[in-house]
Amino acid sequence: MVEETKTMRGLDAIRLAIEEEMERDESVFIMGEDIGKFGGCFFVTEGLLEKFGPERVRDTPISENAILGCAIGAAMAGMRPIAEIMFADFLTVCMEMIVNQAAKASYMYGGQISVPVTIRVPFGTGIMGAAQHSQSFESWFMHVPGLKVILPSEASDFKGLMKTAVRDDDPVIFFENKRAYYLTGDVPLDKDFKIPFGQARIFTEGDDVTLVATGAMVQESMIAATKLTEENIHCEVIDPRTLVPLDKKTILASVEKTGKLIIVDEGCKTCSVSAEIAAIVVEEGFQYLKKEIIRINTPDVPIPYSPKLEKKIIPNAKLIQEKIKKLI
Amino acid sequence: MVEETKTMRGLDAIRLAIEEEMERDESVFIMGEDIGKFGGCFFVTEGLLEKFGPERVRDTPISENAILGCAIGAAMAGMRPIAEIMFADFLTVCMEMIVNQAAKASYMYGGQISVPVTIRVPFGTGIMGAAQHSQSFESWFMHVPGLKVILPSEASDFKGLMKTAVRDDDPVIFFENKRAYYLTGDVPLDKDFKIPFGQARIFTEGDDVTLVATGAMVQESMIAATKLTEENIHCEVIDPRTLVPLDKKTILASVEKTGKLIIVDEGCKTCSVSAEIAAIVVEEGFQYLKKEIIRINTPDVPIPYSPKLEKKIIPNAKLIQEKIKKLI
Amino acid sequence: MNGGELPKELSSDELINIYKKMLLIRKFEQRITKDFGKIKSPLVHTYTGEEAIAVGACMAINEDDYITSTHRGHGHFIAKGGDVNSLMAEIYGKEGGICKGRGGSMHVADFSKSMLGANGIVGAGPPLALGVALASKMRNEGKVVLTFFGDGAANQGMLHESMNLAAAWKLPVIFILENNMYGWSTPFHAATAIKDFSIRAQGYGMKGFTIDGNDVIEVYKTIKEAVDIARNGGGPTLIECKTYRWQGQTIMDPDKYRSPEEKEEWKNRCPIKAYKTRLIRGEIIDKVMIQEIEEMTLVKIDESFKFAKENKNPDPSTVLDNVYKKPIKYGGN
Amino acid sequence: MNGGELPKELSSDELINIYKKMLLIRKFEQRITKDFGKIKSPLVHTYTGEEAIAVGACMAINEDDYITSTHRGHGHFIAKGGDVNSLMAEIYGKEGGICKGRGGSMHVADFSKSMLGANGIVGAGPPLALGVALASKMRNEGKVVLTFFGDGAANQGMLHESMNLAAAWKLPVIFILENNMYGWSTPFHAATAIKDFSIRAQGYGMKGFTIDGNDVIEVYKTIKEAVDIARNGGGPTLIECKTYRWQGQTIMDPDKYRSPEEKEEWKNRCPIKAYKTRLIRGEIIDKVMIQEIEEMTLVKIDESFKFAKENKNPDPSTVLDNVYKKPIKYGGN
Ligand SMILES: Cc1ncc(C[n+]2csc(CCOP(=O)(O)OP(=O)(O)O)c2C)c(N)n1
Ligand SMILES: Cc1ncc(C[n+]2csc(CCOP(=O)(O)OP(=O)(O)O)c2C)c(N)n1
Ligand SMILES: [Mg+2]
Ligand SMILES: [Mg+2]
Repeated sequence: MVEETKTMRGLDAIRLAIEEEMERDESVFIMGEDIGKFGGCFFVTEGLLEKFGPERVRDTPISENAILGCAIGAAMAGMRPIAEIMFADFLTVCMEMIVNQAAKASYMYGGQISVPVTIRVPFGTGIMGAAQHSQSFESWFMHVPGLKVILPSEASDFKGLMKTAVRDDDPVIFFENKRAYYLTGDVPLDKDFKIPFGQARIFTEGDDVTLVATGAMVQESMIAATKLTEENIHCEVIDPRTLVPLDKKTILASVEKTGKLIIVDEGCKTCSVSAEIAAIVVEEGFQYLKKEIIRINTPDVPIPYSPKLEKKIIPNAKLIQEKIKKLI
Repeated sequence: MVEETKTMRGLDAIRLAIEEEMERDESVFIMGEDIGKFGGCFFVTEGLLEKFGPERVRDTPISENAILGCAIGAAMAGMRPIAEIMFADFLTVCMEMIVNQAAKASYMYGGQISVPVTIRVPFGTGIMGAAQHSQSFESWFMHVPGLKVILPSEASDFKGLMKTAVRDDDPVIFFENKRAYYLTGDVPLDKDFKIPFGQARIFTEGDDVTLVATGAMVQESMIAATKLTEENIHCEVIDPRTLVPLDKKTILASVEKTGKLIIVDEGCKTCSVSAEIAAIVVEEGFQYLKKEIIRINTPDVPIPYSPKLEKKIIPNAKLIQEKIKKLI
Repeated sequence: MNGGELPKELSSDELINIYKKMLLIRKFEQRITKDFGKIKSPLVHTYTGEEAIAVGACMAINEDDYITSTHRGHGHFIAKGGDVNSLMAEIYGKEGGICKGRGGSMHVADFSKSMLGANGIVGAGPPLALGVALASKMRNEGKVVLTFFGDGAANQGMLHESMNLAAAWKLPVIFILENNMYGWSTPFHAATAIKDFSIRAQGYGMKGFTIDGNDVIEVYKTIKEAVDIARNGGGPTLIECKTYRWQGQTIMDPDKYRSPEEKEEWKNRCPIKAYKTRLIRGEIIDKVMIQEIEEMTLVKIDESFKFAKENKNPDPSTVLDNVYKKPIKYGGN
Repeated sequence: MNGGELPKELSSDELINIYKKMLLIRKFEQRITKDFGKIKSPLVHTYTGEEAIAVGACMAINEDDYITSTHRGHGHFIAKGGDVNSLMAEIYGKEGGICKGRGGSMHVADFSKSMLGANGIVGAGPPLALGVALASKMRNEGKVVLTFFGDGAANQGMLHESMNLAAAWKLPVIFILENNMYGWSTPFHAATAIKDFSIRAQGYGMKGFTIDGNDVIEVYKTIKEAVDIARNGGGPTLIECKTYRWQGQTIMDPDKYRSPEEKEEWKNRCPIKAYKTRLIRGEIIDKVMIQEIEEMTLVKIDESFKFAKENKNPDPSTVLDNVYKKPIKYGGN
């Protein structure tokens, strides 16, 4: 049996997943700022209002705590809401509902309930968003037990992981990389195509160095890796895809093979995702390491507006290539 | 010249620093919930209202964004406000003002201004605070460029670092460990006693293993270290005291000497302070490492109410001892 | 003014039940206070003096209607029909507690009774109430949600967002503001420039009332009216109940910021005593029954205390349970 | 209703200046829109159609009084006397921009003019305004703060906290709500159940007004009244100015959610045209002067465009400057 696929952009894959889940399950609905008539700031939800009507595709006031409180409360009452926060940068105004409510309800109420909410959040650089429309905050949420933290980099993963998120019984924060929105890929049309949480994806295999990358950095890493095959350097590029739970096994197995690890991550360096992965590997895979672990991050600086400046700080294929060659 | 000191608790040392700074500089004032007549939830600000009056010791409504916005705005206008958020757990309701405003103003406005605000935040376990009154969020703020992140563990450091914080021109978030509040120490009475940011403190020297610890974990580490000298195991216990800027040099120098590193940290493990320190050392001090780096953290779980349960998850001297012996 | 006729639509049993519940809360909190040294948690907030609000409000709804609560949640829990034994055990951090000792006083919840939880974050209940109300609305269940919060919470941004959204979407939420005159040590008139919070209702396009929160019948009637509106699709109402907490903010609070005179004055306006007088005047109960109820209540409290005391501490080996519905491997462990 | 007498206390020069400033904003935004392909940022919001608010409001304060702004900040920047060249250069991300190309359109600020910055976070300006006002009050400087925000922002929790605190502490803040009928694509009446936001003022114990935001003189007069109250210790005021943005939410917005009829209707109520008519009727200016002003304005805009175009891009080697006042060693680098 050949699996039927269609080529589409990341953002179309998300839309498809949401649409299919809303068709499948009446308790799924979506809410957020300008997601209805306008179709969402990045047009991810375009057409859903027309299809499902205003009861299930809800435009909200600019009240992020109310949006998330409403979604979380509805989840407590048995619905499966999907809530959008327009930019990750605005999570600052509604951390409370995610961190102290959704993440903790199951535990602090002694397992009486679970909170099947999915919180969608576009993040990252690339649109001249400057300091307040470009940030990557995923490591904050990895630090909050009770949440599942998802971060796909590619269209079919967007679809498969979004479907798993919606059907999951725990609160899921689903980070959508802005640059990955516009990358196209072949997406299975199967309405039950799901990707389990906790399984990394190996984009390409190699023996010389392990590259762990997330979001837009996966593509940059792949460009670097492809280029380096010309010099007979073979990278293994791994995208964890889900940060909580994290597929340590695949990463450690790769480092066992290569002995060298580089982590590429768009977040500001200190206390970013890359720190956690480096720490896991030096803690649990020290014996495999032949060299220091290299983290390639955006440095600790607010994102500047000028594209010339932004380009200077965001890791790219060229920088990754250089670092690989230096390490080897 | 003998330096005059007085024995006092951590919380008294903070009060002393604030009092001296308010006496010294008219532009220093303090605001927060119940810090005036009540003297603060942990009685840190007791007596200040009587001494400085309600203009400079301001009880606020339960409006954390307004509290911080007000403090940050006043700092932009040239004041040196100290704002208290009653528990670190409530930072979730006011991340916006810290992360997108205070931290970024200097950079995103092209260096036109700086924001000399000090944000005081009690944190940590030990008072049966359960899931929403016990958290350690310092790693979140290390991930936000533009902030300075301070976390003393001992009375004289509380005083010296608080004074530096108040006089610093950048936004400072000052984490006050609840258990450290009640530890006594000898505190210099010199009104200009300041401790520079970015200098770790070596609590005890040793050749066998480096222990980096923060907050309440410093005392636990010291108990473990002292105990182990009986078995002729010598730990070097280091408290970074300031997390941004972080004194990497002292940590790396110690690991160069010992070849072994354990990090003890009250925050939930994933993406905590310990991850960053482990990552720095495996990146910049790999050649010194003889063994894996061990992180001793609270596991990834909301803090439970029952003391029996809480005790089970918070790292203590006994656990530290065990881990040291295993590593050696 | 705590007086007037007793409502005709309530049976004698129901009227007596109101009394029993208020008394149960009172005695429960007194017991907690007395045994405070054994609880050890500084973060226990009692509802003493405010009993009429929770009890009057919960009388006005059905069993399957929802409530959200605050850090001061024992009264709401009992009023909504939660089990006193598991409440007491929770406050003592025992395995038989309603949250298995994980939550404690600030997180008591009984989802089987549609009591959606006390909450340690001031102002965090109302946003959650929106969602429960929306779910009810989307499924045409006709259920309403009462969301309790304090005068201090009223100045939290989350409240504003919640009231606005509830009104814009006509959600069946009743906002019950328990104005006990203080947010911790701060008198409400120092935290806001207004006298009655109910005036804020207009700013959202809903009705608002300020009532005597110590008059259980007035509370009942007003909430009932609001519930009827909500059930009929008329959206939310804001009801400010003026009251007073007799004890400190927490059971450890030295409570020096309030004058003895002020406290005395409010104790004279005891909601339970006033209601008892009305029941007697209305010939619903007599001295003998009062005595009986008092004794039964104390027995119940004693039993719950015994239950809590004899109950096991949670097993430390289960400490990682329930972080997720099914255990997952943590990233860093 | 845009008409009536021109205020006596304003000189002809001042009256003409109002016109000039409104026109400068209009022409600036038109130029930005025209050159949009060159700017490349999707996140540029124009003030076209709303000019009367910023200009009328800033006429009512002194040079050293403060303002905070929004994501739609060009108009506020110009009205407060900011330099047009460095504004244009900033939007083009150049080193000569007012924020050295670090901020861009959403962060234009001129602290030397007490213009405390545009802000990319909806509702984040008002909390900051509190602090500036408090500083002014504590130092007895008598300065006031105008804080601009939109109808969308009005439903943000931060607004609530800010209005309440300002009123409780009688801070010299004027809350200026620019109700342009939409928060992005969402009509304000879908986001709230009220018609006029000014009704919310009562809920904080302050005065509130709803006025025609397209009548620059009405804006000026109302703000002036509020400023006088604030300067005299009377605390804050909320002023809702009804207006309309002529263009999409951002310069990239296809703007399909608003009808052509609605847009047309509001264009007929152009604040600049209406004011021009009044000036002519009041014999403050004539056709020749109008022509001159128009030409001067275009020259100014051309110059600013030239300035921006010829200005250097920021030097990438300086990208880490100004994160802190003095460079520190970063933790992880
Ligand atoms: C967001 C937040 N801020 C502050 C606190 C600390 N706190 C707990 S109770 C309380 C006072 C609450 O006052 P009110 O809402 O009037 O309720 P009451 O205690 O009077 O019942 C405060 C400040 C908190 N728990 N959450
Ligand atoms: C906290 C936050 N939420 C959402 C956004 C995205 N956003 C930017 S402008 C805007 C609409 C704002 O509407 P309004 O306040 O009426 O101002 P207007 O654009 O109409 O001037 C939205 C939703 C944001 N920048 N910040
Ligand atoms: Mg209160
Ligand atoms: Mg608007």
